[in-house]
Amino acid sequence: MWIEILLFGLLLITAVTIVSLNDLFAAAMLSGIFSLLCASLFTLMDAVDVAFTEAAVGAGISTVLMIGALALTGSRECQQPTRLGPFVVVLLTGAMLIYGTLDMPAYGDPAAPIHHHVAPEYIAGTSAEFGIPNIVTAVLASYRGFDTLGETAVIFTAGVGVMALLLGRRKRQDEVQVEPSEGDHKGENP
Amino acid sequence: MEALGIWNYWGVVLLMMVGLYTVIARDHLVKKLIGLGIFQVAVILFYVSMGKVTGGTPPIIPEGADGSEVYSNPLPHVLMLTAIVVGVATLAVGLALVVRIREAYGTVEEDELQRMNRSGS
Amino acid sequence: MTPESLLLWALGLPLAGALGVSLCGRWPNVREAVTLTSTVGTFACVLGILQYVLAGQAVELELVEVFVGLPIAFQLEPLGMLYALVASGLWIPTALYGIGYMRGHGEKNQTRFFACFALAIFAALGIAFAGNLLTLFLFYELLTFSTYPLVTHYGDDEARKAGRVYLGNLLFTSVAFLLLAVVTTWWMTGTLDFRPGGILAGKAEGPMVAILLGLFAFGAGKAALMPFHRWLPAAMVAPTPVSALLHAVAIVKAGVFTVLKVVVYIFGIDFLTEQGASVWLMYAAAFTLLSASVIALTKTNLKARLAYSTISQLAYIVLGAALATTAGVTGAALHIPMHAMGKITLFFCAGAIYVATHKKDIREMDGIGRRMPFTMGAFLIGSLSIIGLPPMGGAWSKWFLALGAAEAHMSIFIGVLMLGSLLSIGYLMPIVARAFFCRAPETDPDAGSDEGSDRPPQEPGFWGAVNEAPALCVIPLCATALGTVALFFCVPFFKDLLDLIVLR
Amino acid sequence: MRMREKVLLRVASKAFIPLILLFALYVQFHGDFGPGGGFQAGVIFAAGFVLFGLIFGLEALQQVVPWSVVERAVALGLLVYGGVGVSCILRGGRFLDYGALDHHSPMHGQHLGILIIELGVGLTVAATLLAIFYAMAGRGRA
Amino acid sequence: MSEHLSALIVVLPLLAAPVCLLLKQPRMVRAWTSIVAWACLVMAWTLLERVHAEGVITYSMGGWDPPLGIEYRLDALNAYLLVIVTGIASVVFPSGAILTDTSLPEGKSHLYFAALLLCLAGLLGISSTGDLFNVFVFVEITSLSSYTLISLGKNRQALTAAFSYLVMGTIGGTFLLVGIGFLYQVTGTLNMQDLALRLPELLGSRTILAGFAFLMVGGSIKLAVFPLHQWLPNAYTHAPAAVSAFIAATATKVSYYLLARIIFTIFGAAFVFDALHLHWLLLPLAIAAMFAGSLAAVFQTDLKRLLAYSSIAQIGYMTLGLCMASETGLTGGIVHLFNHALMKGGLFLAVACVVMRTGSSSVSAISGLGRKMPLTMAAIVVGGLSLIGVPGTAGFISKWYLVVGALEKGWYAVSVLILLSSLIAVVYVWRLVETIFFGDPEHEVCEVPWTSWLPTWILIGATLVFGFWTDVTVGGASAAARSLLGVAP
Repeated sequence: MWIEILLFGLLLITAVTIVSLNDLFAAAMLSGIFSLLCASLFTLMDAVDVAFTEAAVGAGISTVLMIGALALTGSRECQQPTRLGPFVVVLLTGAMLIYGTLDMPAYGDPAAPIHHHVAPEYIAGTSAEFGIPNIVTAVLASYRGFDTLGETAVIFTAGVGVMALLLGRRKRQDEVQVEPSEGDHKGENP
Repeated sequence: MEALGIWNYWGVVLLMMVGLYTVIARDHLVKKLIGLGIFQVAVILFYVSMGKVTGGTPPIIPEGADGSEVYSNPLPHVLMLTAIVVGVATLAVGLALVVRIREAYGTVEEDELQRMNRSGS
Repeated sequence: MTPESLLLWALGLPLAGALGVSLCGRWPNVREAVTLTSTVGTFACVLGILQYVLAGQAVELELVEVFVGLPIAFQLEPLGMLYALVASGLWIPTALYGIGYMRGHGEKNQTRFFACFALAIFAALGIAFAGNLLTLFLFYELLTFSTYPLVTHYGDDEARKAGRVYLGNLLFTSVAFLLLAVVTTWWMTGTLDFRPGGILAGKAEGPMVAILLGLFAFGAGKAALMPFHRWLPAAMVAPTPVSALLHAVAIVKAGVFTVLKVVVYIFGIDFLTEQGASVWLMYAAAFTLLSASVIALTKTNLKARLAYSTISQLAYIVLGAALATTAGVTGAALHIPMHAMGKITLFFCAGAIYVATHKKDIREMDGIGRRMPFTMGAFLIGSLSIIGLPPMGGAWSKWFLALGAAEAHMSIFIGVLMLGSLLSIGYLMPIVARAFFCRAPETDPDAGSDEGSDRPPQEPGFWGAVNEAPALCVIPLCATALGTVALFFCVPFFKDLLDLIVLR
Repeated sequence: MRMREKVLLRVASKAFIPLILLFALYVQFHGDFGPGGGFQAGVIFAAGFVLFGLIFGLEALQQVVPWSVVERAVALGLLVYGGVGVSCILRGGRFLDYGALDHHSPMHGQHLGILIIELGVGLTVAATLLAIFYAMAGRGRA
Repeated sequence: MSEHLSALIVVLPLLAAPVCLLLKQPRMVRAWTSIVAWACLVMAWTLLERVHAEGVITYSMGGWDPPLGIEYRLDALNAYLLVIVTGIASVVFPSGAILTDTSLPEGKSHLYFAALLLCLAGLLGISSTGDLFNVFVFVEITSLSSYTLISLGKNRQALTAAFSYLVMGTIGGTFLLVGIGFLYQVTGTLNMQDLALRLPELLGSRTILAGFAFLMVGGSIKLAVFPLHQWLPNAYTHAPAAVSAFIAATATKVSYYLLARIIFTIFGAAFVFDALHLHWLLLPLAIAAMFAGSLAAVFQTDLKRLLAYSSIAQIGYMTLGLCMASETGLTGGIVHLFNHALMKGGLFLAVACVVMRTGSSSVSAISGLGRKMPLTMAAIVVGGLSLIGVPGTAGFISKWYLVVGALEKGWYAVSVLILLSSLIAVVYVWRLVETIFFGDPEHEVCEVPWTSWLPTWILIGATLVFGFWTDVTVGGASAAARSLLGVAP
């Protein structure tokens, strides 16, 4: 339990640092670390598949994507004053969330309703109907296979979107071609 | 005790707030996307931590299981796999947009973009 | 033919006319032919229907059910019959006159003009034969929209502004008041059919009735009850045939007809009288009646003066409806054709004067009677009818109105009626007097301007001075002038028709 | 371009990339037993190629995996997944009811179905990520 | 085969999208997209017929019965919605104006059509699934594809518009996810019916309240309920006109459905309105939207933006029907959903025709085109009249039901406000009418080819037809309303 609290603390610190950093390359790197921390936390919470995925995606792909994008856009964020409005919104949301957590079952409580309604049938069914050890795979691929189809479609959609956005050149009259700053960490503020 | 029992949710809430704040308050578009990422990861944490059972093991049935084992809830894990995918997909599209915006405007700072749009239209 | 099919023909012909006109736009003569045939045909159909109504035969026709238990439906009944007769009958001279006027002026967009004209008549007949409030409202709005292009015919800024006032007033009143009233009625009674004796009795009481009546009375903005009368003078920018249509044939009559119909078939006059809900409306109508006449006195533009006279004459009808007595309703109903005939004559004359001399201002019309004897003679007859002197039709309606006031023990309104007639003498007679008895200014800039300029104006002799508008303008107005006289004598017929109205 | 001074890197990667791909395959097919599955495998697979591309340059990568292949693979993955579902219908089951794939032993049918759809997922994910990489890299030099 | 329809109607477009990438041939891709849309329409219609005949249709994906598996559940409301969405799609996709003012890379139009199909699939998925998390997945498919579609607009503002939509949309989606999580945590299920079963005894729980709040906010962001509407005007303005036509006519409708589903099916009107008194929050917002939207529309100089603001107002009307929570009110809201889809789709398509010819979507572009592009301009006028709610047009029908519903509730002021706000519509519509007929032409143009005006007129003509013949629209809507309220049909 204490190590989890520790990890949470680290997560928070990392998050705040990411937000306050102005050099976005560093921020991107840190977000990779953030994901790794999450992954380890997931492992502690018995979610090995999620941990694996988070590590591969968060620490791997997302970071690569972000750095690639930053290479094209420049990575220096110009300083700006902190605003009041967002604070209010965020505080309201946070208050609502906290309010919601108050009636939640305690962390790891075996008596929590979600452990007694649907999940047991999955656990029982997996060995009975599939005979494969990984319950998550069974649920993912078969019980909720349609979700996974949707998930694949989401990836496909993203692919289509990125291709439509970035492939080839278009005739767009009001497009000012700023030469992408190839990998310089300063970026420039035009 | 209850307050201690749900400490993890409060951690999650704090993370969400940080992420949300970044999205709303920051001008740099990539920074916004990073914020979105934090926001989503926080939600994933929330789900996963509700699936944890004290003394439970990962939902993978070992060899020669006699049915007495306690597994953590697999369903949130499954859902969150999907959520992670959604997150990265959104990030990809967002970054592609940012690249194009940069090419079209020469900047990725929201306030400047708004200024240019207002002057433009 | 069965009455149902006749009904459909009467509605379909104007619609077909509108289509035909818009299709034949390229060949003006064909287009005019189409217009005239549809006018005559429509009138024939309406006459054909008339016999069934006189026979007291109940004819109902249901087209499509829009809401559950609330169809687009038509029915025949005396009031509607009367209105239909007026609209379709006066369409013929108006069309003739319109052709003459538009050609005499060489107007543009004539096709659009005649198409919308036919459409407006279609809407008017729809209102006349409407079998329930929903249908009536539908055609009421159709009338508004189909006449908008007519009002803004010239398309210049003035016309555009007028169009805004026109549409603004009519739409605002109809949507904010009339529709609200209709929906409320539907919600309270669960039906919108026109039933003898009304449908509201027992469903609503107390102030609600008065409020509802107000919603209806002001909602029928075409009735130009003050303070929602501004659109009528504004619409004067339109070509004169349109003004004739507006004031005499279709539009304003649609307003008062709605009020009348609602009073008779939705509220029921007994219900109104026992609730005493319509008293305030009498006073409102009386106020409009008098103030409009007074304003008319101050106007020197001929059409504007006639417009205000229309407003006050409409108030007569509303007043008659508000009196909610047999004679009152009869008088109000009678006033529809009477005023229509008289007022259309006056507008034709105004138009003819404009075509012949390009004069709009009354002060310029000294001695014009010498030059346009037929026109001004007709004008005199029309005026007398409006004022309500025998042997013109107008006399009868006012007589019945006074009778109704007496029936309702509201003798004050007899006084109001008298005063109104006096005022109308005040704003109509001077024109005639100027025209006939004042000498024309020596050097008349406009004399012999366009038509008949071949003969010099100073040529001696009676006929020499005559310099009338084109025949297509003069013939209709003479016809309608004679019509006012004719109406005086065929009142018994109308009386029979109106006696068929089942008031209770 | 900069490959000359990166000999070490190239050698190392020459050794590593096959391992990465191998690991990807392991994750792909071991998903039923341990953590992992099509999605993770696809990510790792793509990562291997991306690494290759970063080190040996886009052209080299395009020789290995031509663009046309990538674009088709993106589509194929999803189609494979959907195809399994449809074939379940054709074989008299509900959509995605793998049990119907093998009437004799539904369990085997389930195994089969899971295997194939995981393949589809892996294919789409790997191809999509590669496509994104191509698009961005192409943007960089354009 | 027929019992699989409810699954196939979603799967078909979902799998048709990758096929576009394989076909690549622009002509073939276009044809393919249209064919798929038409097929979906046919399926949707058959489903609606069956629902009305046999009642609720359920379909358990993968043969796993709920709550284990994902259940597809079609009642009168879903089926009605499916018909709307597929109907709009099958008119918009084949339109000749589908590619106007897009900025696509050369030879990449197949990506555009793939995105369109994915958007369609997502919308259909949201509207037919009975599983909350599945809703989230399809919401994301829809959102991602619509970000793409919007970003393909001609001007660079399209990019920023798409980005801000992406940010707003993702926040909305994540809020939905949070809400779903809260509900899941206290009930242990994701199936809507199951939730509806288990929620009542838990309604006191603060977690449920918070979850409800997050679901509502998330849904309202997607629906662009005032004041969460800021993303909408830019998105509709800068997206390609045809895309605006499709999204404006369908996406908001589906989000509306989602809210209705959450309120009435999952939580139940009793909890939401009697216990929470949500209408005292929603009602002012709806009325504010009606007026703010229409007033803003009056001052716009761009046709698309004008229509976008009017959409906000129209969403206000629908929300109004929602918070009446009576059969008449809901019928009004749902039938307005249908009618508004028709008129907005038609109007945006007409604007697409204008852009096609004049290259601009500013109000001044249509000045004096009354004679030059008579069909398109007539479409704009008729659509405008329908927006006002003139009798004889579809708009009148829905307004009627809303007013009656307000009267039934005893909200007299509201019924007056509905009518007054529709008078504001007169102002902005008449601005267009005067520009069209009295303005002096700026462009020397001719009418668009039939491939472009025919789709426009199919939708506009439908608004006229459904202004009189209301068996389908009102009949379906009232059936849907009854099924929402749980009244036996």
